[in-house]
Amino acid sequence: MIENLSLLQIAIVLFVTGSLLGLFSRNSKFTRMLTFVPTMIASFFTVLFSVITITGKPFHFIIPNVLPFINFEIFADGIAAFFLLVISIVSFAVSLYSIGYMKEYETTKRTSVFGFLFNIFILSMILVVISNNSFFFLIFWELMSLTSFFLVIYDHDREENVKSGMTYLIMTQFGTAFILASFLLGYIQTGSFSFDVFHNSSSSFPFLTKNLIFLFAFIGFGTKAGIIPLHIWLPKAHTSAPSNVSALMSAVMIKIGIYGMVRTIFDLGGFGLSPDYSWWGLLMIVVGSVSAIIGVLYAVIEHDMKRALAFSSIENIGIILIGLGLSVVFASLNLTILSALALVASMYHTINHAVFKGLLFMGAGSVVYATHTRNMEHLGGLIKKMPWTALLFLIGAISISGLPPFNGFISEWLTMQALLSSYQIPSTILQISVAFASIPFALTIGIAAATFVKLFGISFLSRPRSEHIAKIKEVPRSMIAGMSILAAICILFGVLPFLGISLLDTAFHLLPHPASPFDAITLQNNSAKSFANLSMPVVVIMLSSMAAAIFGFIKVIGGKTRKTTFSTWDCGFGSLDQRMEYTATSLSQPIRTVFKTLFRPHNKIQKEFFGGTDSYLLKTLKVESVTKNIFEENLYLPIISSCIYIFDKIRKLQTGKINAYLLYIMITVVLLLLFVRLSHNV
Amino acid sequence: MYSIAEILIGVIQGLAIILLSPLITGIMQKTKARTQKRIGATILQPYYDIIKLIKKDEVVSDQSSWIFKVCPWINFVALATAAFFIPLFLTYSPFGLAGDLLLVVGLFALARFFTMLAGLDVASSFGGLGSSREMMFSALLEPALFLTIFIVALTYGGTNLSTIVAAVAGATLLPHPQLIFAAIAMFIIVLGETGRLPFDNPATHLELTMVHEAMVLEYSGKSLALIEWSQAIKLMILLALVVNIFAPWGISSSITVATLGIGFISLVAKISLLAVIIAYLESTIAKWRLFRIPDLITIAIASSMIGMVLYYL
Amino acid sequence: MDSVFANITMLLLFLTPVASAILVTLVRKKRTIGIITICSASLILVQVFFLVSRIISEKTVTAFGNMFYVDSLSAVILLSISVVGLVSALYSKNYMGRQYDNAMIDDKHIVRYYQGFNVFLLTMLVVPTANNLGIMWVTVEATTLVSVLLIMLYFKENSIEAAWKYLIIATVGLSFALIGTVFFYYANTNVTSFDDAMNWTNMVHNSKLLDPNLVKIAFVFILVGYGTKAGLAPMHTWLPDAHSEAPTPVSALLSGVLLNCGLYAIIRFHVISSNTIGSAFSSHLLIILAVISVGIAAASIYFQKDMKRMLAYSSVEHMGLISLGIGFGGILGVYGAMLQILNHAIAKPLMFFASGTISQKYETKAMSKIKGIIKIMPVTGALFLIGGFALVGMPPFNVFLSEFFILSAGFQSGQFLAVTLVILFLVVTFAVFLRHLIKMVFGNPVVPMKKDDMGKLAVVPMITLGSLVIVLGVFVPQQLQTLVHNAAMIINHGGFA
Amino acid sequence: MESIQLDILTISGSVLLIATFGVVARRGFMDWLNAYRHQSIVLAGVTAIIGYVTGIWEIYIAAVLTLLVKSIAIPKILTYVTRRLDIEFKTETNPYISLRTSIIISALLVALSYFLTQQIPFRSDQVVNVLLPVSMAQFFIGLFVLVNRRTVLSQVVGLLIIENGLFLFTMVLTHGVSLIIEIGILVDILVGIVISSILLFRIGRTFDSLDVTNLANLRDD
Repeated sequence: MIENLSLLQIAIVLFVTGSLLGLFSRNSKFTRMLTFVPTMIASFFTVLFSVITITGKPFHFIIPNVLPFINFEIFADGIAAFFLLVISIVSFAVSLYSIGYMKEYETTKRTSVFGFLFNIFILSMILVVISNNSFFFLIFWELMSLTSFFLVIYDHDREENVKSGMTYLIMTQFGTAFILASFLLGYIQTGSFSFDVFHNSSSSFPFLTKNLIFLFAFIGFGTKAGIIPLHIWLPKAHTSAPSNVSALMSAVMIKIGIYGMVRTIFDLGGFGLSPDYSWWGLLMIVVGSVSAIIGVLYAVIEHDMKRALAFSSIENIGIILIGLGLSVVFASLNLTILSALALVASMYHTINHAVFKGLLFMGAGSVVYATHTRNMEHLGGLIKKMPWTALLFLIGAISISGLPPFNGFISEWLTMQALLSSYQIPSTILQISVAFASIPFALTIGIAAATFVKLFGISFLSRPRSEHIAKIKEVPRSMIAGMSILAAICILFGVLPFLGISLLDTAFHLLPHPASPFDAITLQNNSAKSFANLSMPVVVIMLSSMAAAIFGFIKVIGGKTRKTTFSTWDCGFGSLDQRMEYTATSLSQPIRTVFKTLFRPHNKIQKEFFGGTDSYLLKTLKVESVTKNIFEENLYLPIISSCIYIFDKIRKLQTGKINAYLLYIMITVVLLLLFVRLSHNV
Repeated sequence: MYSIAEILIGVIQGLAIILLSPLITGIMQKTKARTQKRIGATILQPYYDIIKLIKKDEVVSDQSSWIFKVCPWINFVALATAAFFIPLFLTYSPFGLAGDLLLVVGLFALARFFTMLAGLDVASSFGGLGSSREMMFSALLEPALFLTIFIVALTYGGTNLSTIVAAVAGATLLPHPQLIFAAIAMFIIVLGETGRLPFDNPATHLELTMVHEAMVLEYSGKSLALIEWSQAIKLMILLALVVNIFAPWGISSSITVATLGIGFISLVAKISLLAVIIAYLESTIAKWRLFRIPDLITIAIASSMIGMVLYYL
Repeated sequence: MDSVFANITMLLLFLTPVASAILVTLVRKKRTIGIITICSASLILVQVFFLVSRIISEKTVTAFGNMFYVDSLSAVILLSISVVGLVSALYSKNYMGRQYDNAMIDDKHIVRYYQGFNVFLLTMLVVPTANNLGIMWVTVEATTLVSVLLIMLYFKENSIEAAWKYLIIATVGLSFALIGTVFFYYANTNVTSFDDAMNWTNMVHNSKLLDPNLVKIAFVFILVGYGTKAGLAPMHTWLPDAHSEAPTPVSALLSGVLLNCGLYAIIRFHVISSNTIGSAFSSHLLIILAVISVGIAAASIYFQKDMKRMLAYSSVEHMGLISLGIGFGGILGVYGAMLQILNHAIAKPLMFFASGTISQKYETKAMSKIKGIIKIMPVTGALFLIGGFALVGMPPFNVFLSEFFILSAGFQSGQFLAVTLVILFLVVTFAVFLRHLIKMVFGNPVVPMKKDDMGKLAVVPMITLGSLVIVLGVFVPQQLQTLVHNAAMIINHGGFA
Repeated sequence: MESIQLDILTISGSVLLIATFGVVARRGFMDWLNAYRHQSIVLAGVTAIIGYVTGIWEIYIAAVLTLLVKSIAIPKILTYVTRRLDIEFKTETNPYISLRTSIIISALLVALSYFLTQQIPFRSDQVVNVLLPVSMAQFFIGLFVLVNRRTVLSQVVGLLIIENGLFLFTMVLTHGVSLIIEIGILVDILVGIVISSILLFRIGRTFDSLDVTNLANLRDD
């Protein structure tokens, strides 16, 4: 307990140190070291803290009456500690990465401000997770939003960055309003701002209140998590932010939205409610499915690397939500084991997504660092110039596509199994509704793989698509190191899933967990037969022995052969060049066509002729394929324009004529007097 | 736990798929030749091809990277490993403890992932074209396959292949109408997954129609051999799955020489029959236009959905 | 505190600005009069601190018989007046000096400005200390007159227009307030002697006996009357004009303090009316006007072109929020409202100062022409942002704390419609306000400019306020907690804590 | 109270109202000022009567002050300030609502005042009963004049009427007990008029017109 507190204190002090050192050091070579090394150490201490908390007792700490009516309370149980672990692992890797990455900005910007915000951002995320009081939760929550907002617009010379920052800030505030409403509903039931009190007395809340609290929390936290249709800030913000910030935001910050939901559900006793509450889970499954499928569909047509990754984050949040929703549904129907399975699936995916999305954003950052562009149409052939980045990015891509033997596969496998287990649900309607979630889920996994084929294939493989790529270099070692940490975890959590699962079982106090690495993850069906098994270590051994066998076989049969290098088959037309390559847009064209209802693609064609307009000789032909963002156009724009319409009507009140102003006063007073006079009962 | 004999049979089953798979391809090629009024090569021709290719020198594109080089190996390793999870003539496989049907699908996807990357790696527009189309197919086929698995798993209590096949062997199809729809879907998926007509023409090298061939156009020598072989394995795995899930007649559920023998023979017969049917079908229809293919896959998905509803009702 | 001592204290408090005004008139030297005013303002601050510490320990102080009466509620207002007074005086030195250098005003007007400034402070100091409601009305009216003179200091077209509108509307409004006051007085004369019937303490004492119908009518007049002065919609129309056209330090005083004086008067009568007819009547009226204010402010900010005008609308919003807190009632709501008074009095002047400096640097108040502040004036820009975020209720800044309390109180009081609307409006305000703010602060300046924060004296008051904004967001000192708590108790428990 | 006093009060009340209507019904500034002057004289008289009725000597002071300030000082100031103004600035040529309708509305406002004040329970105080509605009516009509008129001068007059109504109202209800306050109010009014005269002067100079509709630069639409 005591050493725990001091670990946390050390971490907090280090974060603050890092931020201040950053702020007050001049723009020198050491700034990056001074800012990010304390962050790394602090993150390391936080890892220790969370591991100790997960394995040991919950951690509780109060400073009373900092503010009127409000105590400063910290509480870290397994759940919080688990999320803390996610945060700190990723922030460790990202800070290491940032040491190299921030060199990019050194010539144009004050990196010291960046370091300050960066540290405060991570610190606020940590404090959000362990706050045990709605007021301080909101404080840190908004501090997190605020610092991340500033980080998003760090490169504010470009107007579109500022714009996306604004969208982010407004949406996040929209979410906060709902969170606030949810907390305050809890407050009127309990008369306290402390989560402990919520937790302990939630069972006596009225039905309606409970549902409203959940709904508001879901909308509020969902906005942060980027559920559709509240996601519009996410692609914009993640694209505009420096890549290390995008990594943190996408890997960690949106998970805090998930944390908020988990926490709310736990506090409302959501994993043990009556079937009346199963609509919570259904809602989450529906929203999750929609987010997953639409997110990934937008990701696959995107040719901006970071935007594609951002949309993929929406998709993964959707998958996490499907798992979480299933867990709630199962729990409400008293299927405890299945509920635990689904919860593990969802939380496993949470940590997995944190790891590989962090890795991928850092990879994208490395690409930007080296090439100064995010547009895949200008990239290509990077694997030869940046072999390490390419390898690490590939690991991330495979993991996120849910392919064995990496970590993404495990969590998607678990989620799929949870979906399959829906046959145990006693109600048919519920069964079918849950089971139908498997369709978008399956579609999502399929398209996700395609997305990352495209991302990796177009950016790293084949021929460079623009000239200046020829001169690029591999990124600095600290960046490679930062990415390697997460890549290692991707492999580790894929090959040895028992690590992650036992971590989750301990953190969430679930059923006993596999003891040794070779024990399979086993699920049993109704008749106690094996429903499904998965033992990744065995699979990996099989894969490697198969590899050895076939290698030997080929060597033995084939003997010694020669390898000749020659140019790619060009159908005899002469040398190929980069203009003949497949582009990112053309690669996804079939998918775009298949899902044209969603994308509404249309091609803009600009022709230029030799000698006037109606000549036959084409000089240039430019085809641009434009897709629409249906949410922005059909949901947000109408809302905004109707708001502006109302504003326009209201500003007419301020006519500038004093007569009108006096008239308002006169009308007000007469109305109020008449009201009093008429309501007067003699 | 399983006995040594069982483990041995498990290994044999896996090896059987790997080794017999070129034969199935050969049978199909022969059937196609016959229906086209040609004599055609011997059904052992794929074996000759593979061995010949392995011995040949390789030409590698100067644009390619290591992705291009490892792709055939990964393809083979993933698909060959997948083969070990499939119960072939015994209703269960001891490897069922390590992985299930979803893992098999995952390994397929891994292989395909790398194939698509390899297609992009060589910087020709053929490769890109192939990958692009394959992206669309895989994106749509994957859910169809998952849904079919879903129905099967629901019907027979799990995604563990051994459980499924064991349950299938002991049951009749009649009480499970959903399986008929699953079978329809599965058949379409097999065609799509293995790149058969009307999805893709394995025999063509016309740029307009190629899908899989376009991706692997640059391969030669032992890389090509591995690619061809792993394609054959994939076909065999899928056929074996169809046969064992939807027509389990004759499969052995105990380890006796007699039952195993019957199981083996009936399996080979059934798979060959299926292969002949597919090949015959291929000869009678033309390749569909690319954007009509999603309609076909939609039929598969719809069929699985009907099956799923039927299961719950 | 014995009465002689109390008399002296109060007398000194009022004499300080008077003396300063006289000195300014006598000295007439541009540089010296600024310093004189700063000295007097700091002296006032010290005295107020002293008085407040007495209030914390003794709850109330009365002086000159019953004419002056200071309790915790008055102390909160006094605190805001003196703090804003001092920082405005500090800022004036730099700001007016620069205006002089830019030939915006001449020596004569600077003297007039400082005279006005001191008298303005005096009138505002009397408002919360007066026990006699008639005197309170007279001084509130006096603040109008003085501030009209300050607003029309430049004699530009716009400032004359603003001053005219302000004068007419505020005078008309205050005549309503007088009617209300007299009604209250009349109701009170029915139950007590004529002599101290005008005193608030007496009125509260008798409040249970007053005639309910009379009190209802009277409160309507009070609400509309002092509401005009406090900038509650739909009587707020003068406010954007006056606040945007006044010299910046005066804008800060008008927005940060003078509006509070108006609200203070309403609160005093609210207490009486709650005692007489229960709090529902006045609370509901307050809530209605408050919601309209917040809504109109939210809608109006979107189309603003002038920086200070936008800030003025934000004042309308905040006055709405404060009244909302009072209206929602409960310990949390009233506490939140009291805290909001202080928080707004800190954040709003910060914004006005920053905008003043910025418009001097960019030589315009038009927001469309201001870009990239953070590059040209890093310190001012950062403080401008902090103030802006505080004003829209972003944690961890101080306004959030009070808004949190107010909204909690709304939930607790069960006024769900009002609370939902207000939350909606707050989100809208957040969006539209920050949209303007961020466009100004970030990006690249339209014309290249030298990097310059316009002198230490301009920055010091802002940094003071900025650090208060941050500190009060997460930590409220114990004394302040006690004071605000006592003030809230006064409102909640019928006048006497 | 003797009935004769009451009669006088009633009559004065109607005179006050008539004077108020005089402002509503006329177009010229000097007419308004005259009406105002007469009204103020009557007001001072009423004040004196109240003083006599209640027997409180301070009220006489208030009456004298009213006479001095309202019927002499303020008209003088305003005449002085406006002496050089063109005649078109001094006439209200184009109010929002025509004079005839204005009169009707003013009559309605009088009715409204009576309606509103009915509710108030008064001690059997005839002075209040008679004069309170009058003062309220004056107040509302003054406000109406402010709302309706376009020239700066008529707004000043509107303000003056309001002040008169207010004065009467205060006098009636408080019986002038707090002399300090009365004086404070008077001083406030006086200063207010002075300031508005300065402003008036400035507006004339800056805008070349006394039409308040020109004062509409500061607006949002």
